[in-house]
Amino acid sequence: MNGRLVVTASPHIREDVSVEKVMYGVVIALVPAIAGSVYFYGSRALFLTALACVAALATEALIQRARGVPVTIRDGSALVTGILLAFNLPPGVPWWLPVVGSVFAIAIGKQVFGGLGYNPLNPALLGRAFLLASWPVHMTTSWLPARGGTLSGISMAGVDAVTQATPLAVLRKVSEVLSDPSSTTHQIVQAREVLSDLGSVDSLLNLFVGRVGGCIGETSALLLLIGAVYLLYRHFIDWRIPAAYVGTVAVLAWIFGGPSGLFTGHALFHVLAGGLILGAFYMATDMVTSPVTPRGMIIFGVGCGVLTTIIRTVGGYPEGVSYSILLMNVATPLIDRHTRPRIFGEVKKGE
Amino acid sequence: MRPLGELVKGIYRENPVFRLALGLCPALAVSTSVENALGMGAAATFVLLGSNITVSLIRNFIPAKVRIPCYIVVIASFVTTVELVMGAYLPELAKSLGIFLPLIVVNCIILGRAEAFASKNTLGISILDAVGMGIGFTFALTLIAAFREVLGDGKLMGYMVFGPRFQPVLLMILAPGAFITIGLLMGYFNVLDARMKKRKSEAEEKRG
Amino acid sequence: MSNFLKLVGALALIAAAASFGLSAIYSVTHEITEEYRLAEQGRARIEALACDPGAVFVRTETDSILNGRPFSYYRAYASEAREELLGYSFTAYGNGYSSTIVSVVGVDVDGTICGIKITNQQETPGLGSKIQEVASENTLWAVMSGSAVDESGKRPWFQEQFAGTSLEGLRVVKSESEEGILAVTGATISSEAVTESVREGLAMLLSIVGGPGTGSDAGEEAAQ
Amino acid sequence: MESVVLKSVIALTALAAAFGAVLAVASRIFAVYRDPRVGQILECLPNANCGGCGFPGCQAYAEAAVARGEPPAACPPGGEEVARKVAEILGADVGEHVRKVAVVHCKGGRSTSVQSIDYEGIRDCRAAILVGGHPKACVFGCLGLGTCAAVCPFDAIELDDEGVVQVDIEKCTGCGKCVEACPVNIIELVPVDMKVHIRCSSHDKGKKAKSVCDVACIGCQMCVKKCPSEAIHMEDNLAVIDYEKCTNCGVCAAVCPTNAIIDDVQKRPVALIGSKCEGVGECAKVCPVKAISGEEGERHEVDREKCIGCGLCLDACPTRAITMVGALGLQKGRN
Amino acid sequence: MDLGQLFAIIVGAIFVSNFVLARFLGLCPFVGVSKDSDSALGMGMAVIFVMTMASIVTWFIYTYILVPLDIVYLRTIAFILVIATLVQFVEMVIEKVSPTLHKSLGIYLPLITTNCAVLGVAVVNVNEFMVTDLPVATSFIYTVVHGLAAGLGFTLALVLMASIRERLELVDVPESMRGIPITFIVAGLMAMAFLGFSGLKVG
Amino acid sequence: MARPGPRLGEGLLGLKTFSGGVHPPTAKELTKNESIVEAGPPERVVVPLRQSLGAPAEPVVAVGDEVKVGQVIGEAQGFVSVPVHATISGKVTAIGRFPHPVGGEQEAVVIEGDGGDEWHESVEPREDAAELPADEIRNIIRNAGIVGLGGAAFPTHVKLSPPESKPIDTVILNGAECEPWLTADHRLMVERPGDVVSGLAVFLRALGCQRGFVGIEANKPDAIEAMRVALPDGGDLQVVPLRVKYPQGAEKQLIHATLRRAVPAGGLPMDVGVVVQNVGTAVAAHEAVHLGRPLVQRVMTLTGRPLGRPTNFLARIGTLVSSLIERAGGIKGDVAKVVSGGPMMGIAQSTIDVPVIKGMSGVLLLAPGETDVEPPAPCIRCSHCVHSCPMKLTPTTIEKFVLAGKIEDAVGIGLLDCIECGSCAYVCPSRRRLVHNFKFGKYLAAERRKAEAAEKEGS
Ligand SMILES: Cc1cc2nc3c(=O)[nH]c(=O)nc-3n(C[C@H](O)[C@H](O)[C@H](O)COP(=O)(O)O)c2cc1C
Ligand SMILES: Cc1cc2nc3c(=O)[nH]c(=O)nc-3n(C[C@H](O)[C@H](O)[C@H](O)COP(=O)(O)O)c2cc1C
Ligand SMILES: Cc1cc2nc3c(=O)[nH]c(=O)nc-3n(C[C@H](O)[C@H](O)[C@H](O)COP(=O)(O)O)c2cc1C
Ligand SMILES: Cc1cc2nc3c(=O)[nH]c(=O)nc-3n(C[C@H](O)[C@H](O)[C@H](O)CO)c2cc1C
Ligand code: SF4
Ligand code: SF4
Ligand code: SF4
Ligand code: SF4
Ligand code: FES
Repeated sequence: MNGRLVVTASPHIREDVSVEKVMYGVVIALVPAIAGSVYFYGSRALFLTALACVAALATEALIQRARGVPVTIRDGSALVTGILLAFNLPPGVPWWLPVVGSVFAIAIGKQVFGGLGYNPLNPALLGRAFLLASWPVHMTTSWLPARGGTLSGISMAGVDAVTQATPLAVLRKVSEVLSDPSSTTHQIVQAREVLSDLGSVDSLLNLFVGRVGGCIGETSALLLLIGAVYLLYRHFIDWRIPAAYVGTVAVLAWIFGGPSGLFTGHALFHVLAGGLILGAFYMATDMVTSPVTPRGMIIFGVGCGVLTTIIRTVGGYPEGVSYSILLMNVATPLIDRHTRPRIFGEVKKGE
Repeated sequence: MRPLGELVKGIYRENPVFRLALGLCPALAVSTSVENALGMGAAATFVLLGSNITVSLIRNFIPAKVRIPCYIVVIASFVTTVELVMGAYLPELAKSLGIFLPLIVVNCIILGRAEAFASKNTLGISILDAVGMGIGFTFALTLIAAFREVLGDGKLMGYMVFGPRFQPVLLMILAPGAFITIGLLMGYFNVLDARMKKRKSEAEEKRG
Repeated sequence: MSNFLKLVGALALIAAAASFGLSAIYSVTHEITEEYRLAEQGRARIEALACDPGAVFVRTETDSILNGRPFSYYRAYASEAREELLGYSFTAYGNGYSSTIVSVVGVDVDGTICGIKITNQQETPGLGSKIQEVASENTLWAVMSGSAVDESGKRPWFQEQFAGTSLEGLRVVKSESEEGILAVTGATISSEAVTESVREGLAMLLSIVGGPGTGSDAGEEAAQ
Repeated sequence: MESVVLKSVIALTALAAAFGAVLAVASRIFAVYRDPRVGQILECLPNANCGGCGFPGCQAYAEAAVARGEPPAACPPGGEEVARKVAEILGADVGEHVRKVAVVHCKGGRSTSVQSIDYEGIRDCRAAILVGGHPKACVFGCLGLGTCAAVCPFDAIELDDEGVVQVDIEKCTGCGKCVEACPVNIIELVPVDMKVHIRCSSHDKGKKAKSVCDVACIGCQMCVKKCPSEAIHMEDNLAVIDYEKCTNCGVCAAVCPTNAIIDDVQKRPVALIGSKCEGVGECAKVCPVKAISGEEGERHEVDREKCIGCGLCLDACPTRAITMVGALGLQKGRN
Repeated sequence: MDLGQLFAIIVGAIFVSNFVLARFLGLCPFVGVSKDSDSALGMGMAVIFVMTMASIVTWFIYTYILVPLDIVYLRTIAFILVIATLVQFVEMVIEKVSPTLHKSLGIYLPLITTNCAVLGVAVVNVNEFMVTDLPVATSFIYTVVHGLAAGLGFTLALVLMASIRERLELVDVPESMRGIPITFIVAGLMAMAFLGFSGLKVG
Repeated sequence: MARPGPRLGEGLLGLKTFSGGVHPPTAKELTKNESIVEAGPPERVVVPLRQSLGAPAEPVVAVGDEVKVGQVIGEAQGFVSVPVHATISGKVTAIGRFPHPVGGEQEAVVIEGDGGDEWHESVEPREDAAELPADEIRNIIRNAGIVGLGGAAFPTHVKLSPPESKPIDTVILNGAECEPWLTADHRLMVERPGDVVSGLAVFLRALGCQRGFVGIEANKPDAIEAMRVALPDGGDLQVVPLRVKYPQGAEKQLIHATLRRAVPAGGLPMDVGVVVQNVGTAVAAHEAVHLGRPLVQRVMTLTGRPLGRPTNFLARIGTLVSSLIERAGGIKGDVAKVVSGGPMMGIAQSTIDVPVIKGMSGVLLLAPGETDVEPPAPCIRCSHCVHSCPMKLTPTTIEKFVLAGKIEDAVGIGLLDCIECGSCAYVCPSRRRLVHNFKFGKYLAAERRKAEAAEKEGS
C-alpha cells in the first residue's frame, strides 16, 4: 500500500448520479419535442432554440468569468434553461428575442443569486415574462400554423379571431362573445359552433399530436409526455407536482372553465391546450425553484393549477402557465417552511 | 466642521437612496423619466431645506414628547406649499408626479434628516446637510430615471436616443424594471466600493 | 398642568402658524389652479371641435347614465348670441388597460366627429400611452447637433383618425387595409377603450339630440 | 378669502391641539419606565457582539451591566477606553486590565511537518477532528484548516502560505473565541508584552516528534537549562514557558535546536563592553550564545552579529563595564 | 355599494396593484424589515392595523371637517397629523397593556409613522372613494375595506419576501449583491410574477 | 436514480420495512459464503482502554505484568462503562497512546504474546446458567465487558437494566446487517444459530419478558432458514424477514418495521417496551453466561476489492488490522480508503495500524474509483435527500442551517434526530457533505449547550 489514505466522513460510497446526469437527462427528455418543433415549424424552430442555448451558455460563462468563480457551463443547467426558454416563445419571433431573453434569464434570473441552486424563481420563465412584458407585440402575435394543421387547431374559417389565434385565445374570444349581452345572434351562433369544434375529437387529437399553433415547444403533448415518462422513470422529476398541477387544472377547468356556466368546461381541452404539459412536467418541476417536501410539492402543484385556471378564465392573458409557476416559485420558501414532514417519532404538541 | 464635506457626502458616500436606503418609494415610482426625477428631486430638496431650516431654528422650543408631531407639521406645511405652487404653475409635472408629491411628507429622508440632523445642529450646517441630501436624492433619482427612460422608452428628456428602429425594453418602465435597476445599481456601487477599498489597502500595504 | 399646556400649546402654535402661512399661499394659487383646470377643459373642447377660440359652450345635463356616470354634453355656439350651433362636445370615459382613459370629443351638427382630445390616461408608457403620442423622428443626437427637423406640425396620429368618422366608422381594426380606427400596435385594449367610449358617447348624444343632421334641441339648457 | 384663512387656522389648530392633548394625556397614563443607561452603555460598546464578555451579545451585556452591576471592564475588545466610559455611566470603578493576546503553540507548516492523510471534508478543524481527519502526522499539532481565523470576530488571524497560523497582535483583542474553537487546544491567551513563545504542542518523545515535524519540540531541555529566569519547565516531553517569570530575554529561542521557540522582539539592544572591563570573563561564561570573547585580563569584545541582547552579561559583570545600546523596543509583531 | 365591486377592490389592492410591488409604496420598511419571517409577520400585522385605523380616521376628518369647511388643500397636513398621533398613541397603549405584544409589534410601530404606505392609502382612498360622488356609507365601506386589503397586500409581499430572503441567507449570493441589492432584484422578479395578475377581471 | 418509495410487490411479499431509505449495491457476494476463520492469537495486541460509549476503563496492570486471556486489564468507571480484558496471554510491554479506529490516539495496553493461549483462571463454564436471576445475568454481562457489537458499542448491561417505569415486552435481535459489504452477522447466524438463540434467551431472562424476534433482511435466505430451524417451534420467538433496504438495521426503523411502534424523537427503544441487540452481542452474552468467557474476540468481515482474500474473521480484540490484512492475502491494488465498519456509516482510517476493537464489525478497503472524493457542488434542491431520509428529516435545509451557523434553527428542525445513516448523502447528486455537516452541527449544538449550562451555573 502506498500513497496517503483519504479520510472523509461517512458515507464512503455514493450513488451514480450527478448534477450533470440530471440536467442532460432533461435535455434527452426534450429531444422528441425538439424534433417535433422542427417538424411542425421548420428549421427556424431549431435555429431559435440553438440561439437561446448559445446565449444562455455564453452569458453564464461570461458572468462566472467576470466574478472569478469556476465556469460551470458543462453542468447543463444553462442548456436546459436555454431550451425551455426557446420552447416558450412563439415560432415567429425575431431572432434577437431568444438571445435577449436568455441573457436576462441567466444574468438576472440566476447568476445575480450566485448561480445554480440559489435562484428562487425559474430562470427560463423569468426570461419569458421579461420578453412578454418588454415586447408584448412580438410575444403575442408571432404565431405560425403548425405543419399539417391550423393555428387554432380547428379548421373553422370566417371568424376572424380563429384565423389569428391559438386555441386558448380562440376560447377566450368565444367566451367574450358568449358573455357579452350586446353580441348579435349571428355572433353567438358562430361562437357556439367554434366552441363545439374546439372540444371535438379532431381538435383534441390535433392538440395531442401537435398540429396547432403555439409556442415552439408546447404544441405536442404526445412528444412532451414521452420525455416526461423518461424523466419519471429515471426519478429525475417527482410525480407529485405534475400530477397535482394537471389534476387541479382538469377539475377546475371542468367546473369554471366553460363559457356557458359552471360544470361546462372541457377538462381535456384545457389540459392539452397551451403550455400546461410543458409547464407541469418540465418547468414546475424545476427542483431548484419548487418545494422539496412531499406535501409541499402537492401544494405547489395545486397552487399552480388554481392560478393557471384563474388567469386563463378571468386574467389578462389567454395563457397562465408561466405566471402561475412564477407566482408559486415566489411562495416556495414559505411552503417549504410550513410543510416539513413530521419527523419520525415526533409527537406534535397537543396530541 | 467641513462645510464642503457636509455638502458632498450626500452624493455618494451617504447617498440617501443608494446608501441609506431611504426615500425609496419616490425613487422608484417617479423615475420613469428624467424630467419627473428632476422635478421630484427639486421638490424634495425644497422641502428638505425648508424643514431643516425651520427645525433647526425652533429645535430648542419644542418639548420632547411632541417633537415628532411638530416636525411632521412643519414638513407637511412645506410639502403642501410645493403641492399648491406646483399645481398652479407646473400643472403637468404635478400630474405626473401624482400622489408622490404629497407623499414627500413621509419620505423617510426628510423626517430622518430633521430628526437626526437638524434637531441637533446649527442653522448653517443644517442647510448644507439639506442641500447635500437633496442633491444626492436628485442625483439618485436622475440616474435611475436615465436608465429607465433610455432603455424603456428609447428616450432621454423626451428625445429619442436610438432612432425609431429601436424597440424599447418596456419592462424597464414598468414596476419590475425600477426594482431591478436600483438593485443592480446598488450592487455595482458595492463592487466599486470593494475595488476602492482594495486599492486603498494595497496602497497602505505598500507604504507600511 | 403647565407641562401639559406647554405640549399642547407648542403643537397648536406650530399648526396655527403653518395653516396661516399655507392659507395665504392657497389664496393665491387656488385661483390659478382653478383657472387652469377650466381652461384645460375648454381648450380641449375647442381643439376637439377645431373651432374658433371664441366659441361659447353651454353645458347640458341629461337624465341618461353612461358607464355609471350621469351623461352631460356641451353645445358650441359661434358667439355669445347662441345662434349659430357649431356642434357638440362631450367627455368619454373608457376602461383602458391600467387606467380610465378620459377623452373630450367634438361632434359637428351632422353627427360626425370633428376630433377627439385625450386628456387623461395612465396606460403603459411606451405601449398603451401611444394613443396620445406624437410620433417624433428626431433623436437626441439630432437635437443636440441641431439637425432636428421641425415637428411642430406633427399631430397625434391615433387621435387624428377619429376626425370625420361617424358611428359606423368607430371600430378598431388591426391592419391599415381595413376601414376603421387603426389600433396602436400591441395595445388593442387601450385602443378599443377609447373607440368604444367615444362610440357609446356618440350614440347617446345622437339619441338625445336627435340623430345626425337634425340640429334640433332636445335637452334642457343650463348655462354654466 | 379671509374666511379660508380663518377656517384653516381654526381647524388645523384645533386638530393639532386635540392630538397634542391626546398624546400628552396618553403619555401620562401609559407611561413605562426604561433605564436610559442601557442605551448609553450600548452606544459606547464596540457592538461587535463577539461574546467575549460572556454574554450573548453587547445588548445583553449592557442590560446585565445595568441590572446587576457587572464589572465594567468585561469587554475585551473595548479595552480600557470602553471600560472607563461604562464605569462613568454606572458610576463604578474600573478594574485592572491587562491586555492579552492569542498565541498559537504550533508552527508546523506544509514544508516542515509530515502530512499523513488526505482529508477531504468540511474545511473546519473541529469538523475534521470529528471524523478522525487530522491531516498531520503529529496529532497534537495545528490542523491548519483555519477555524480560529474563521471565528475571530476581529480578523486578527491569518494562515500564511505555509498554512501556519499567524496572529496579528494589533488586531487581537484577547476575546478568546479562537481559544474556545481550536479543537486541539493549542491557543493560549498571554499578556501582550510577552514576546517569546514555544510554538509546539507535541508531547511525543523526541525521536517521534522529530520524525513528523522539523520544528517540533524534541524535549532536549536546552532551553530549560539556559533560561536565566528558570521560566521553562518540561511537561510530558514538551517545554512550557511560565509567563510570570519570563523576561523576554530570548535566550531559549536562540538555543533551541529545532527553532520551536520564537522570539518576537523586533529590535534588541546589543551589549557593549566599555573601557572599565578588567577581563574577568564572567560575561563570556554567562553568554548563552558565545558572543563574547577575549583573553583573561584583557578587555573583552562582543560579536554584534551574535549578541541577542539578552542582557545576562550586564548582570554578571562585576565591574559594571557593560552597557546595552539600542532601544528595548517592544514593537508591533506577530505571535 | 355592490359586493362585486368590493371584491374587486380587495383583489385589486392585494394582487393587481399591490402596494409594494405595483404602487411603490412602503418600500423602506419592505426592504428593512424583511430579513426574517417572524418580524415580517409582526410588521405586517402592525401595518394592517394601522392602515385600517388610518383609513377610518382620515375618512372622518376628510368627510366631516375638510370638505364642509372647504379646506381640502390641507388634507396632507391633517392626515399626517392623524397618523402620527394614532401610531404614537397605539404604541403607548400596547407598551403599557401588553409588554409581550409590544415586544413583537411595538418596535415596528415607530417605523410605520414614516411609512408612506399609510399616508398613501389615505391619499388613494381620497382619490378613489371620496371625490367620486359615492354615497357616504358606500364611500366609508370601500375606504375601510381598501385600507384593510392594502395592508393585507403589503403583508403578503413582505412575508413572501422575507421567506425568500431567509432562503437566500443560506446560500452564496455574490458579496456585492448581498442584502439590499438582492432584495430589490427579488422584488423586481416578484413584481414580474405579479404582472400575471394584471388585467384580472373580477367582480 | 434509485429513489426509494414503495416498490411494486412490497406489500405482496409480506416483507416488513420502514419508509424512506436507499438501495446501495449490497456487494456481499465477496464474503457471504466464506466461513468464519479463526484468526487465533497474534504476537502482539494493542487493547485500547476506551472501547465503548461512556467512561473509558482505568488500567489495572503495569508494564511488565504477565497476563492471561480473559484477565481484566482495565476496570470499568461508573455505571455506563465496562471492563477491558487481556485477549492473549503474555507480558504487558507498554501502556500509552496508540492510534484508535475511532480517530486520533487513545490510551491502550500493549501485550506481547508468550506463544501460549491460556485462559485466565476466572474463566469457567457455568452449569446453572439457565436459572440465574436477572441481576446476576446483568452482572456477568457487565463483567464480561460486553458492549453492543452492532457498531455503537453501547454497554449491554445498561440496556438490560430498564427503569421500572418502562417495562420491556419484546427483545429484537438485529440480524439485518443492512450495511453493504459486511457479512459477519450473516455468517454468525448461519454457522452458530444455536448460540444466537441461547443469547436471545439470556436477554429475555434478564429483562423478564417472553417475546423475541430476529429481524433478518430477505437477502440472507440461508440465515433466515438456519435461524428458523434453531428457534423452538411455536411460542413467542420468531424470525422476521425484512425487505432489503438500507438502513433496515437501524434500531428505530427495525422496531417500526417489526412492531409498527415509533420510538419517540429523542427517546429510546425502551420507551416503547423494546430492547434491540445485535446478533453478535447475543452470541457474546451466550458465551459470557454459559461459558464464563469475557468478550475477547469478535466476528468481523475483512473485505474490499483490493484485498487478496476477503475473509470473515473471528479476531482477538487488539489484533492490528494490518496483520489481519496480511492474513487475508495482502493488498493487491491501490487503496484509497480504509473504512472501519461498512461503507455507509463506517469510519475512514488514517492508518491500517489500528487494533480491532469490540465495536468493529468489519474493515473495508476501497479502491480509488469506488469511493468519492470529488468536491461538493451547490445543492440543487432535488429533494432526493428528503425522500430518502428514514427519519423524515429535511437534510438539505438542516445542512444549510448548519453551514450558515444557525445551529438553533437546525436543531429546531431535527438535527439531533438524525441517525447519521448516510442515506441522504448517498443519493445526493451534488455530493453534498450532508452527514459530515450533521456531525459537525451536533458537535456545535453540544458545545453551545455546554456553554449555556456553564453560564447558568456562573450567574
Ligand atoms: C406589461 C404589459 C403592459 C401592457 N400594457 C398595455 C396597455 O397599456 N394597453 C393595452 O392595450 N394593452 C397592454 N398590454 C396588453 C397586451 O399588449 C395585450 O395582449 C394586447 O393589448 C392585446 O393585443 P392584441 O389584440 O393586439 O394581440 C400590456 C401587456 C403587458 C404584458
Ligand atoms: C446516553 C445513552 C443512554 C442510553 N440508555 C439506554 C437505556 O437506558 N436502555 C436501553 O435499552 N438503551 C439505552 N441506550 C442505547 C441506545 O438505545 C442504542 O442501543 C445505542 O445507542 C446504540 O444504538 P445504535 O447502534 O443504533 O446507534 C442508550 C444510549 C445512549 C447514547
Ligand atoms: C443507520 C444504522 C444502521 C444500522 N444497521 C445495523 C445493522 O445492520 N445491524 C445491526 O446489528 N445494527 C445496526 N445498527 C445499530 C442498531 O441501531 C442498534 O444499535 C443495534 O442493533 C443494537 O444492538 P447492539 O447494542 O447489540 O449493537 C444500525 C444503526 C444505524 C444508525
Ligand atoms: C427537471 C428539471 C426541470 C428544469 N426546469 C427548468 C426550467 O423550467 N427553467 C430553467 O430555467 N431551468 C430548468 N432546469 C434547469 C435548472 O434547474 C435551472 O437552470 C436552475 O433553476 C438554475 O438554478 C430544470 C432542470 C431539471 C432537472
Ligand atoms: S483552530 Fe487550532 S488547529 Fe485549527 S488552524 Fe487554528 S490553531 Fe490550528
Ligand atoms: S485572535 Fe483569538 S483572542 Fe484574538 S481577537 Fe481573534 S479570536 Fe479573539
Ligand atoms: S442536498 Fe443533495 S439530495 Fe438534498 S436536495 Fe440538495 S442536491 Fe438534492
Ligand atoms: S438526515 Fe440523517 S437520518 Fe436522515 S438520511 Fe441523512 S443521515 Fe440519515
Ligand atoms: S419612501 Fe416610502 S417608505 Fe420610505
